Amino acid sequence: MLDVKDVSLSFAGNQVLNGVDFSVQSGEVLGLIGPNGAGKTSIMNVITGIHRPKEGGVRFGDTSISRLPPHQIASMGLRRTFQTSLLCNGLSVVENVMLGLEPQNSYNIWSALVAGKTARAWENEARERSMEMLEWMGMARFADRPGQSLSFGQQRLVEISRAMVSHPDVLLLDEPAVGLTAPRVEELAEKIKSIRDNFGTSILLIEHVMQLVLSACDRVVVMATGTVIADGPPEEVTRDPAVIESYLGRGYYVES
Amino acid sequence: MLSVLLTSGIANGLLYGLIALGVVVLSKAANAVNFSQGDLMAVGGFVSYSVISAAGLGPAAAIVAVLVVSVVAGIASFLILRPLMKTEHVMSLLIATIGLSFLVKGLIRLIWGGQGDYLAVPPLVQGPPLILFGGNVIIPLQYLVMMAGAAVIILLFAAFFRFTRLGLFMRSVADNPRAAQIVGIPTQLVLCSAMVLSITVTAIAGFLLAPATLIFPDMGFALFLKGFAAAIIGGINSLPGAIVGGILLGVCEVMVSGYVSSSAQELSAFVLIFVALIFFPRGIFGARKTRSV
Amino acid sequence: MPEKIMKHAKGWLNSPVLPILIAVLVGAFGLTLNPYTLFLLTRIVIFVMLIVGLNIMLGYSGQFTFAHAALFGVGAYTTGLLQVHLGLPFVPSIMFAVVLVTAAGTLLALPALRISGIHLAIATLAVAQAVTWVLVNWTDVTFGAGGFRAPSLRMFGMDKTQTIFVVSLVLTTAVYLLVRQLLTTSFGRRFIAIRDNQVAAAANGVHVTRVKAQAFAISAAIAGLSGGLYSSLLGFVAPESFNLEQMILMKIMVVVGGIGTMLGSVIGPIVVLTLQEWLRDSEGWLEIIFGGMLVAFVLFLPRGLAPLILNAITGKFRSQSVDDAPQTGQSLNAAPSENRKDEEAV
Amino acid sequence: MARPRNQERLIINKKFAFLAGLFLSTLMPTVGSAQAPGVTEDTIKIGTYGPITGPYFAFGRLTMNGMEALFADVNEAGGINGRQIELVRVDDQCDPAGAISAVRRLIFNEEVFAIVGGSCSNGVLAAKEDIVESGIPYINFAAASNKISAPKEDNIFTSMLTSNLESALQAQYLADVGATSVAVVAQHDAWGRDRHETLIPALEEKGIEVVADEELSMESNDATAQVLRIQSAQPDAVVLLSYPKPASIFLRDSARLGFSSTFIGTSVIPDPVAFYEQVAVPGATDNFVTISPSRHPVDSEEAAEWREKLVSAFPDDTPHSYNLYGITAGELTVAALEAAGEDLTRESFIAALDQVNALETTFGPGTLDCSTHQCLQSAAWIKRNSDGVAEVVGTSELD
Repeated sequence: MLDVKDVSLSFAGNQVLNGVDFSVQSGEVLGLIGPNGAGKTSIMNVITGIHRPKEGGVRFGDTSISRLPPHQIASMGLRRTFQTSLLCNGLSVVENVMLGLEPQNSYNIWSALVAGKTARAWENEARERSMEMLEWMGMARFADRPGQSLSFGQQRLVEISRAMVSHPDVLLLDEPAVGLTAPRVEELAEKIKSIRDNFGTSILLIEHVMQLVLSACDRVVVMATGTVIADGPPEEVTRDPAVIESYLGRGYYVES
Repeated sequence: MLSVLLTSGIANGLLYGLIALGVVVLSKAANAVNFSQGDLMAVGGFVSYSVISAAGLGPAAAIVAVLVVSVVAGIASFLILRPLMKTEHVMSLLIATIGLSFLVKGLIRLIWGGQGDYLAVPPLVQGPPLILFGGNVIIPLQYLVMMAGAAVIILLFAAFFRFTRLGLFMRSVADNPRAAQIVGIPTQLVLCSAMVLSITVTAIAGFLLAPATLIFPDMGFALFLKGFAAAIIGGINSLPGAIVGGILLGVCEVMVSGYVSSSAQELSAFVLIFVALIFFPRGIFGARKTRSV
Repeated sequence: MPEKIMKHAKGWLNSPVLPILIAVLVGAFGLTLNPYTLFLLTRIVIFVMLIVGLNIMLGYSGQFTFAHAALFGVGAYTTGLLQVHLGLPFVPSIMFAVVLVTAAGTLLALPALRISGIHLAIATLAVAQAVTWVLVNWTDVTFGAGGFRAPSLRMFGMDKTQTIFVVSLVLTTAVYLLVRQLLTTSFGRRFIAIRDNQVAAAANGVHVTRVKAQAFAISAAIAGLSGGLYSSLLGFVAPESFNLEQMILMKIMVVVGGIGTMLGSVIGPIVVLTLQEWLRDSEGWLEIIFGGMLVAFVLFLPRGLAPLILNAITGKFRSQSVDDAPQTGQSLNAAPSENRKDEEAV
Repeated sequence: MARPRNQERLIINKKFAFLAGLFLSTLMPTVGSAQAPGVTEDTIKIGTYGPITGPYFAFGRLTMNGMEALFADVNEAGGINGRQIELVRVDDQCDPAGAISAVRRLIFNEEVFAIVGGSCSNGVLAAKEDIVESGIPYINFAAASNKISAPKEDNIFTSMLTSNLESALQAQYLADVGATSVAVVAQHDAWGRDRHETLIPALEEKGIEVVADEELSMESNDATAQVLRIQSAQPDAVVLLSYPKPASIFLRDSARLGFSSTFIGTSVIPDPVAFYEQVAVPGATDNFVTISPSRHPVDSEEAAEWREKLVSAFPDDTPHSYNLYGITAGELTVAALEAAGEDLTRESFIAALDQVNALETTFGPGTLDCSTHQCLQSAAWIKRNSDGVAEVVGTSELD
């Protein structure tokens, strides 16, 4: 589905990624974990076209996407959320979600200026689909509120709705559980699994909260200092001595 | 002809460089741009006019007066702009300083407006120009004073940033404001001193410039724009870059004027600003700064 | 029950009826005025159009430019010069001016693709100064710094001020309604999205480059149109009508009215131009008052007068602490949030 | 007799008048009266406009000050045919839109009898159509563009030396001193352009070659390149078409680079002594001679009386040559008002202006003759002499 092949990236002489290699299979939830500075967000930025890799490439289905601009990658059906919630403050919740449908939007400016038939039809449809998505997420009652007035976790759900409204093939989530309490994390894990089950979307999940990783992911890739150090089912990976050494810490296995 | 043009370009460029220093100090410590800087430079010129021409005192008194006025103006600007001196308010700050620029210009006109259209400040030193290399290089004494003043200010700056605690604080606030705050650096004090320092150096530039030109309330903005361009060319966060950028701009202007056409002189500065911003936004000495998303 | 009334009122506010009604009333009132007062009113009407366009750039899509006065000027010059040099009538001249300024504005979007914020502000400022330089130095075509007499439009047996007043009022109302409509669609959402967060917008499939170019183009087209009208109102086109001072005046209008609001684009020019006229004999206080006003608005009323007025109209009193405090995030680039929907009314 | 010194009150009143005017006066029909607009039994309302504030205030405010001082004198002496002159000032900030609005305000809201004002050529040109259409008598007191008063309009007069006359007089002077090649340094704003456009043909007409044509902007602090270029062209004389600031920079750099020539100034540098102080380099202005629409410099013996009056009426403003141009305009206005007689109408005032043909004024270099509506046809040449005093070295009129 999504193949990351030998990706290297450096900033100002600083090697951030060094031959990263993994792939997301169709319909799976893949966790990507690792210590801070391991290059997790960087790899996500490479996949979504924000950074261009120095070497290697990313294939999405049969096409190479590592030279495409972000908006084009998004319109191919590959969406993401960000570590810090990036809702647009000037837009209401439902409008934020409607933004997720932009690539499908085809009406021209003249139609928009005079509220022509195509524009109205598209707007209505987009609003309907966005409301459906919000309802599915349980966020419909906030539809007309400004994004900022929501809590952190709620904003995250809106952001996921925005990424999911176009029913993409791949969803990339960058630390969605940051700042959530344990019961909320459990809810989020359920949500993520049901997204996969309902929409058939493959999910790449970057996360530090192991509770979420363990309960949501089918498989886990572990990164450290710009390379992949382990790849496998969660139970297996968390027992890997290299992973415990570099990321989880010696006490981890005993605790869980 | 070339050598004469070069000297005058360098002398003018040093002046741009001084204004650029003010731009850089503020940008380095507070990540801000102050549009009223040029007008405060004009204030420096007018204060030295009042002290030297009107009150008949010497240049030393003028320096003291300019320093006092610029420190007061700096603290006042800081107090007014304090709520906006955060990275996320950069554009609001810019607009507010445009307002300040209007305000300062209006005040200049109110105070000095009736005293004539263009005011002259007598030269700090009298005497024939310095003639070097058999007349190939002619440097008026005022330019020498300007160069010396610029050199002193640059040295003071370098020492300040290298050896004083406040200078160190400023550098760290510029690098990472949040971290600086956490480790207990008095951020507000640093921002305030950056503002004061920026305005002081600009006002001193005004004091140095005043005898070399005629002063009028609207003189500030064009000079600020040139100073800003110099700062960009040199790399917005580099102190030596500001001076080098200023000299480059000054030389470029005078060369275009001398060898192309004097009517293209003004245009050359704008073209240089534009090209520098678009193609070399980090400037010559600019530190590489990865852009945060 | 009150909510239902509110909703009803909102719907009515959002329909084109109210602006048209206001425009008709202003038109009827304007035609009774003497040439002096009508001149002031027409100037306000033309500036409302200009500021509606400028607000798309500054307020909605967050592109901080200084070149708008220059674009306004190119519109005025093109309209006037085509009539003077080629003897074209007013209508084709102004149409060509709109096309030319739109093209120029779109070109101006190119630097905006590479730089933003203060750098963009200064780069566009340099462009604006360069345009002024061309207007002053290309004497064969532009008549240089001394300006030139532009023909005034006369129609329907009205005098020149009345004609340009009626034409400007009609066009301004049309531009206002069209832009208001545009901003409620995808186009408006995309502008706001690139203002609030370019990266997030791109990650959701918004073509940032294209949207920026669109914002610049639409904004420039409006500047060209209003510039053409202004040339006819003044009957005299000279570089100083479009210099940096004028640009700053425009910024003051945007900030005072309310950045990123439609109502603000109307209120700003009314307040600023009336004040300017009123302070004509204030012997030097104008600069101080305008400067102080700009600082005060940015500090204490970053969203301008529009939200205040809307609250007064709708009688909605929100808790001050939540709503009127500067928002976290870029207060000017991104302030209006809850009120945005309401502000599209009127 | 009260001098119009209560300016503050006047301003407040005007503000109310403005608001009232904006909302009321236009709705009310003007009360018909036998008197001409702006004229009552005992007052004549004269309007003036120009930059009172902003960068160009000197051309407006100071000229107005001179005129106001003169009117105060006339009022003190009993006025004109028993009528006191009231002066209404409006600031146009040297901006075309501001000038249109100022002129319309004077005509339609203040309803003045005549306008004596205008300092920025572009502003006056923008407002010209309104002035012509309304038929109000207008005397331009400080704007220099020839296009204001030529071609001749019935109601437009000028008491300022127009740019084409000034250029012609400069060319004539240069021909008289035997110059065959000349360099021009101009600032390229509206004012400088206007001079440039008239000077070049005037020089050509006299057979004088323009060997260098340089630009020096208001913002420049350095004229090295310009001086070097002109120096290498070796002109007999240099004409400085610029404000005092660029001109003084040019002369300083000339002195520094050892370039000397005959330097000719324009009427914006009418006072060579003040200019000498601005240049502030000993000897730099030794070969500088300037043209002035005023016979005596402002700090001369002859102007002492007026200096005193100006300082006491306008303590915030330093006396300036522009005050004197205002006095000339005021004297022309007063003379024509007196000649128009008891039964004052706009028509009779215009007719009286038309008949002015040999009016002696305090500061005019020659007599005023309004037959072409460009009333001032002469200029004085002024130089700073070796004693440091401004000295009139001659007056010239067009042949």
